Amino acid sequence: MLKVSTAPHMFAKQDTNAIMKDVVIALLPAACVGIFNFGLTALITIITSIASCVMWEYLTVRYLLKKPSTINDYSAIITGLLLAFNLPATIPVWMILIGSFMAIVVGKMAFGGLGKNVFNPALVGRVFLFISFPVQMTMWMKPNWHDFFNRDIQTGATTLGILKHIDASSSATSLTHGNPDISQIPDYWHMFIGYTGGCIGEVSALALILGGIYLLIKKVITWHIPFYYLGSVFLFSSLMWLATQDIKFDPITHLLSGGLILGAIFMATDYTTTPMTTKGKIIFALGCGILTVIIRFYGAYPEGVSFAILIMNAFSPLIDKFYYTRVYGTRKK
Amino acid sequence: MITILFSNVLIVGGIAFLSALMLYFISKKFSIKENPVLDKIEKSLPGANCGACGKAGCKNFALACIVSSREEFENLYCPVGGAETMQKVAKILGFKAPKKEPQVAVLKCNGTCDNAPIKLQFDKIISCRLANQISVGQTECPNGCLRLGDCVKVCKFGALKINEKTLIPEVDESKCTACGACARICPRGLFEIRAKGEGGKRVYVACNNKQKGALARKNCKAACIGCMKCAKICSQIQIKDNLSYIPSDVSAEKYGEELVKNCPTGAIILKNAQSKKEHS
Amino acid sequence: MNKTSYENLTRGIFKENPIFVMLLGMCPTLGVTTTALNGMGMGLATLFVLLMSNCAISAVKHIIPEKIRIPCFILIAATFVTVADLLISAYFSTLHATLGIFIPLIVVNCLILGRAEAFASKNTVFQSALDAIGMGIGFTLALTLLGLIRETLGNGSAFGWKFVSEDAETMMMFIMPPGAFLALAGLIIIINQIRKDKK
Amino acid sequence: MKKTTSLSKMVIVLCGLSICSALLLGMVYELTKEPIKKAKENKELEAIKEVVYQEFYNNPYAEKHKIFLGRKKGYVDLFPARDKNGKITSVAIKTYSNNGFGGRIELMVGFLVDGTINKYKVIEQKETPGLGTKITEKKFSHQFQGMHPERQIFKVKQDGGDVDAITAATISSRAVIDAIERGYKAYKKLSTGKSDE
Amino acid sequence: MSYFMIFISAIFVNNIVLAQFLGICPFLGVSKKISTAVGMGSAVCFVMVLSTIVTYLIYHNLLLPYNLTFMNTVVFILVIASLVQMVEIILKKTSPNLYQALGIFLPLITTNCTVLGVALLVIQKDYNLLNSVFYALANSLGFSLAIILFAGLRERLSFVNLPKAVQGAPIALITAGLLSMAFMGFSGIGN
Amino acid sequence: MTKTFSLGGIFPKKYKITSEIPSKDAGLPEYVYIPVKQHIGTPAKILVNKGDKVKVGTLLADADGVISADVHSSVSGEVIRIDETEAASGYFENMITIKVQGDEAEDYIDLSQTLCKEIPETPQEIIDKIRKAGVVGMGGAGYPTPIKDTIPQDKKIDILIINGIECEPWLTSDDRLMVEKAEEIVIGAKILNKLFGIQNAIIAIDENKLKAIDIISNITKRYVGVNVRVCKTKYPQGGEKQLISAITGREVPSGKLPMDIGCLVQNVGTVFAVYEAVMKNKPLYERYVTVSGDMCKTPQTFKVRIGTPISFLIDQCGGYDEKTAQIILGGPMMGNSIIHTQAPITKTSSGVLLLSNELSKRPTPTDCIRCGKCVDSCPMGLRPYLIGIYTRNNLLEELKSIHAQDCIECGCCAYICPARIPLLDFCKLAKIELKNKQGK
Ligand SMILES: Cc1cc2nc3c(=O)[nH]c(=O)nc-3n(C[C@H](O)[C@H](O)[C@H](O)COP(=O)(O)O)c2cc1C
Ligand SMILES: Cc1cc2nc3c(=O)[nH]c(=O)nc-3n(C[C@H](O)[C@H](O)[C@H](O)COP(=O)(O)O)c2cc1C
Ligand SMILES: Cc1cc2nc3c(=O)[nH]c(=O)nc-3n(C[C@H](O)[C@H](O)[C@H](O)COP(=O)(O)O)c2cc1C
Ligand SMILES: Cc1cc2nc3c(=O)[nH]c(=O)nc-3n(C[C@H](O)[C@H](O)[C@H](O)CO)c2cc1C
Ligand code: SF4
Ligand code: SF4
Ligand code: SF4
Ligand code: SF4
Ligand code: FES
Repeated sequence: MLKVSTAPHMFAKQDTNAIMKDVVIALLPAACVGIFNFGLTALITIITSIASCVMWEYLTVRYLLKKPSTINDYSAIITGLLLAFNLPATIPVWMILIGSFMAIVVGKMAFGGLGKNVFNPALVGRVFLFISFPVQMTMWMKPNWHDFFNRDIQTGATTLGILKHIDASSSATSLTHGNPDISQIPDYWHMFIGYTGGCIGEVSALALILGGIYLLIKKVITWHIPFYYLGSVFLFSSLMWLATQDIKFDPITHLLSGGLILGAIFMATDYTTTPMTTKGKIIFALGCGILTVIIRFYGAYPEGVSFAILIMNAFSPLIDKFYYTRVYGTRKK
Repeated sequence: MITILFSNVLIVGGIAFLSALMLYFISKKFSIKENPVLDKIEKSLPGANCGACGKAGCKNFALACIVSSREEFENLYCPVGGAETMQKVAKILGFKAPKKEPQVAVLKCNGTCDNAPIKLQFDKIISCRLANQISVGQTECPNGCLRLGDCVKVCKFGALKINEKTLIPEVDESKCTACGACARICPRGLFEIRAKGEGGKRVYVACNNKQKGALARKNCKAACIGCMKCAKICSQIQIKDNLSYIPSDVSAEKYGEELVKNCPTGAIILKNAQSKKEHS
Repeated sequence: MNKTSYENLTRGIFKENPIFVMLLGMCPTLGVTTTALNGMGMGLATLFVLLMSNCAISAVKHIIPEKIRIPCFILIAATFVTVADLLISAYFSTLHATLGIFIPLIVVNCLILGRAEAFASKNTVFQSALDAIGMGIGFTLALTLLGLIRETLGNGSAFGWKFVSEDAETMMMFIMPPGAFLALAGLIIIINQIRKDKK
Repeated sequence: MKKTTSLSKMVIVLCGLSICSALLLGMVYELTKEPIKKAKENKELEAIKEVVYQEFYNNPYAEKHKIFLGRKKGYVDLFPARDKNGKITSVAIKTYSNNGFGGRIELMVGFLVDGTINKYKVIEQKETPGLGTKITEKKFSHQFQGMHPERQIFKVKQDGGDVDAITAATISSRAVIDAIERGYKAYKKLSTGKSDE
Repeated sequence: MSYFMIFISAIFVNNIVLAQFLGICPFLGVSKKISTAVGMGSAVCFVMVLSTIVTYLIYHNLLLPYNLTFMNTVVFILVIASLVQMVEIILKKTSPNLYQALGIFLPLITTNCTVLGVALLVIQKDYNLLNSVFYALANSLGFSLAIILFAGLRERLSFVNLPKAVQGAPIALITAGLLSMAFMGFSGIGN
Repeated sequence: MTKTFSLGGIFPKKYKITSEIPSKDAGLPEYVYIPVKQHIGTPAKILVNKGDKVKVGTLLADADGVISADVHSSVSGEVIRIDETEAASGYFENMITIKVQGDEAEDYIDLSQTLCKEIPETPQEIIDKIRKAGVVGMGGAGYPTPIKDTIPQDKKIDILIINGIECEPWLTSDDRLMVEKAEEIVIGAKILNKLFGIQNAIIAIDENKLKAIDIISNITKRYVGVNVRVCKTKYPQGGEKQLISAITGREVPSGKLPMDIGCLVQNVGTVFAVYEAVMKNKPLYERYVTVSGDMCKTPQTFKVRIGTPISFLIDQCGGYDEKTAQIILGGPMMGNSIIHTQAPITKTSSGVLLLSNELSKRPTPTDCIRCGKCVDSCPMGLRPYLIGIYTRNNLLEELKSIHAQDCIECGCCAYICPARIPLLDFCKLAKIELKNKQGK
């Protein structure tokens, strides 16, 4: 019996699952650096986070929505992985459970699941934890490449935390008077390879960029969002730096520190919560960049990437509505 | 105490006085004639905004009612609200309500799973309208139901559903408002909005196949083959393009049973042969 | 008590609860419910204003011209709000400090005007009073419940009694603005679920 | 709806209602004026009572001093507490800082005669609940008892001082220190005899 | 405080809807479509600035000199209610389209806490007239921003089939909560 | 520089396995079925009767109405039936069935292989000859060429684009035609140049047809006013609007025709038919057809008489078995599945594909993940995901505001969508609904 179907009769290989799998693969290098840096605690955090995200998704889909399970589309795994990447390794397990509940149940499933949510689920989870438990969420483990099972947790400030602190105490004089804190800022190379304190997944620019290149090659993401996001942060902090000559505006430090690269490559590119068209994506990325700089320099929080992306998530529907690709044949004369 | 009370009364009273004055003058100056009748008519309409009346939404229908003359009003009809609603509207306007028999949608196809077996495999086609463009359909009847339920999706009143056994849509008489949306969307024009008939009893040809008898029978056991037997029973019945049509004024009471008995294929259907209650 | 009176009294408590069902008066609901006691205080203040204004409005409803209906209703409500404001600041000054600007804002609480329009302007003084009491109790209960949830989750205490140790971690988000939205959403989901099961 | 409203009726009703309202409120106001004032006074008295060294036998409220701290720094209020003999045992100063996370913070600080801090009580603050509001908790406030703004380095540890800041609420902690310091300056100004009043 | 900071603070940091909880009813009620949200936002802008000016003048020229500050609420709301009604009547006549778009929500501006709230807040904050106008404008813009953003989000959600229990108010509240959470990122700006 | 259009486009796997295989004459079947409507417009009016003897080139049916085209016999033999006959879709269409007897052509046709380079005819004569030959657009739409090529007084064509792109996977009929009939096509272009009074014909060929590019560019060196442009291999480079923007940088405004901006696009097959019509008096009765697909045993491009049953071609390629899940008439992106293999090849059939289930299976749709790939791939700059949403919710006003009616139904969006949403179906539905609404 011959089949009848509508055109087209052939399809691209890449489907949703393949895309999600690629993202998981792209995240692995950064996960390895995180585990290498922070040891067993990081591994436990990552595993708990993924497992609990998948669990919450399964429970809501099966018992509340009463639909077939969706956990094998890998998106919950990405959310879990990215949530863990945004947590300090020392976080207690029960907090991860709460965070993943917020991410998956409130941030994603309440809106109808994959593709329907309006805010980035992993960031919803992270920000909820960050605001609820500021103390635990800002205890940064120092990297330790020698002892996988290191139990005595040494904590220290992150680069941005130090920069913020300089800001708060004696900003103008900090350079000349040799503020002790500045010596704690790791050098560029350490920041680039990831030998520094911070959240599990954000430390190594190198590993993240590798993942990003993989995604670009696989055509999972386009270059626009990472480029414009990083570019605008670099631009604005450079301008400030040139104007003030103040260490806290050092553009390269800003690029390499905090969750900026993680956010720009993996979180500001989340399909569901960002604009659809290239034009929209560029506006979105510029918005993220500006907000990140504003929050880092003027806000209460040392790091602004999560908030910037969440706020721009809220703008996405409007961007989608008003900025879209010009339709062929509508060029103005 | 007294001073406070005094100044209080004076100032607050003064402000109130001024507000009242200004409100009054502004409402005078900017007053517009409102049409309370419009409001009333709109309220008595069903508010489904389905467009079945031919106007864009209930509000526009109400507007049309208001500006209509007596004769024009005769032609306005809200099938959803039915005679009852029109009665109300007429009363508001002081007109006589147009009389219309209650109507219902009937499916002019009996290509059920038994009558018209599946001969072609559709691979995830989402709509009858598309299937109709590219192919004769699963049963290979070029005029019959495609079974993909565009009509079901378009019915705002939940009166249609695809019967799981027969695979063709089924009209729930109690819910159907005769809005005609299904008739408009079906690419094969399989719905007829038809008078419900006395006591709900109606007789019609449930087939739309215009092919010659043999060809028609090839794909569907219940196809109308244009054999003229029905036309012999009642002269109002006409056969065109190998297809019989029974006008709605052919009395189901009088001819119904006979027509059904004489149709060799079973293309003629008599709805509610027994009275409704027994049926259920 | 006859049936309509009973109906009028109880309607506001569950079936047409102003917050969970009708979503009226959201601002104080979200703004002051950081603790159960605040919620209750606000609820009672609103109950007082609602009761007085409902009675007053139904008493004078016949003499009020259509054009200035709303200004009149609101004027009456404002009067009783100010009474409440003055009384609270005289006799419950701590509560006054925490409720802050939300006390004068009772006047624009959609609940007050909503009931005035929907009920008091059409019914007798007695029935209006019953309606106000019912609605007020419903409002108070809802506010208290929401406050209790937020206080419990966010501060680890209930009605001011701390049941976890001073250092224990609590979800501070719940006493901050976003937590208010989320807690109310959760509560409404639960209530929807209960109502569905009941049906 | 068809009723056309006459001007006079509108005016009469609206004015009538507002006059009734004005009368009623005027009376309630008069009735509650005293209690409100008392309540406010009581609140400050309570605070004074809490922060001074010993029980007092005078009415500190009646001996309120306003101390001017320069154009930008504004006023603080000082309330002396005396023992049975009328000797000043300690003073309570109502001081403030504008550097709180949520803006202004008002404190009542008790100083011993030598300037040592006794206790403080937060009168008004708009800090973040659960974070900045910890300045009202004993865990933080107790450390100030016995401190002296000049003998200790009166800064949070992050700034190289002796005060343990509240975790994740350094700003609020700094604001408390700022407020206490302002009070202390006022006290010093007074005790060195340069009062304005 | 500079005018710029008044704006930043009122629109982003202490957004009147998302952080101060005023005007939640229209925020939830009139935000199903971007177009109506824009209409509501502009109506609020207009009414808020107008009523703040009027109430400010009344307060400083009548109530304060005669020691009648306890009458604030009564007088302000009376003035606001009358103003709104006048605006409504005028709008109905001059711009039926806008009137249609705002529909029943125009009278609801009266019961929109933001208007009375801002009128009371400028008194509490002891602003001068110009500052008050700026503050009112900034807050109404903050309101508009919040409601338009929210409407955008809800328009997207309107095409999603949600489970019954979260449909309607709950999902709107969750969205608002997450929006408010995102806006917490601005906290501290201006300190 | 290879040219291409700026918006969207996709790169599906080419599968051009028949491009190196010389075309073959399919020969004569026992019967041919010639539909009277092989073009857009009114069906042609039948002139013959049952029992009539016809020759190759005999006029069977006459253009009827403004938009219509003549239909000629492609074989010699006897008309044995004029009736509704099952077409490829399963519907019944009016066809003339001819029993083939011998292979005799009408006398007026010049069957010699000699090239005729001189163009003595006037523009009016050219048009008349094209009309008489029943030429219709062979790029897929089947719009009658004489009507398309009659330019109203107030309009002026300044560039003629000859579409040799053939961007659909598998198909190579235009490719083979260009390789085998290169000079004829160039002369055909000259004829059209003369018709429009211009010296500016551009033959657009895509990058991967190396041989065709090579041969034709060599020939065009000898002809003034005909040039070759190489375009990027990208789907749908062959779309009229895309080609125009690639070659000229102009855009056909929404709702307008190419001639409004001075362009005219003609398929190479059409141009070849024009050459034969004008120079050889030969009506359009045969065309190149590719039979291919992963289930086709010996893929091959054929020269086929119009009306030949599809099964006749398939049998020459080794037939098909039950593993063949789907047979497509046309390319895999825009073609339609067929159910009736006895149905004839028409003037617009460019290929027959036998596809396996693995290749042609419609994947199960899941939820849209808002990846934006459909937007990025749409050559018209539309937002297909939104067309899908609006269509599902029946929001016609909104559909209109996002230009859903401008969709060219290329299928890029449905091809690329990782969530496998049948976007093209929604686009087509949207267009149906918009048209219905307009009709009202
Ligand atoms: C929403 C929010 C509320 C905050 N509330 C306070 C507060 O009330 N008091 C405070 O000192 N810091 C508060 N902070 C934190 C400060 O902005 C700042 O990050 C912190 O005081 C300095 O960090 P540290 O105390 O960990 O060194 C808050 C931060 C945010 C984001
Ligand atoms: C309904 C319709 C009307 C057309 N009218 C004209 C016309 O008046 N003049 C003309 O030159 N081409 C006309 N065309 C031809 C189109 O411009 C186009 O070349 C033709 O549809 C072939 O397009 P395609 O093969 O992209 O599918 C018309 C096409 C259609 C479908
Ligand atoms: C998506 C799309 C792809 C097309 N691809 C081709 C193609 O590869 N080759 C071609 O000749 N025509 C193609 N066409 C048809 C052309 O748009 C155009 O109709 C044709 O070249 C006009 O020439 P004709 O009138 O001679 O057929 C395509 C049309 C569409 C809509
Ligand atoms: C490129 C890419 C980036 C993603 N980023 C995120 C992310 O930042 N957070 C997250 O929860 N899920 C992410 N996902 C997974 C998935 O899209 C997400 O869970 C959806 O938001 C759920 O609807 C990402 C997926 C892709 C393909
Ligand atoms: S009746 Fe018409 S619309 Fe309904 S399923 Fe059959 S073919 Fe489709
Ligand atoms: S069945 Fe048809 S006519 Fe009846 S209500 Fe549904 S759409 Fe309207
Ligand atoms: S089918 Fe239509 S919407 Fe889809 S890519 Fe092609 S032109 Fe765009
Ligand atoms: S390609 Fe598919 S999944 Fe991606 S945005 Fe378009 S419709 Fe959604
Ligand atoms: S209570 Fe604030 S707007 Fe309704």
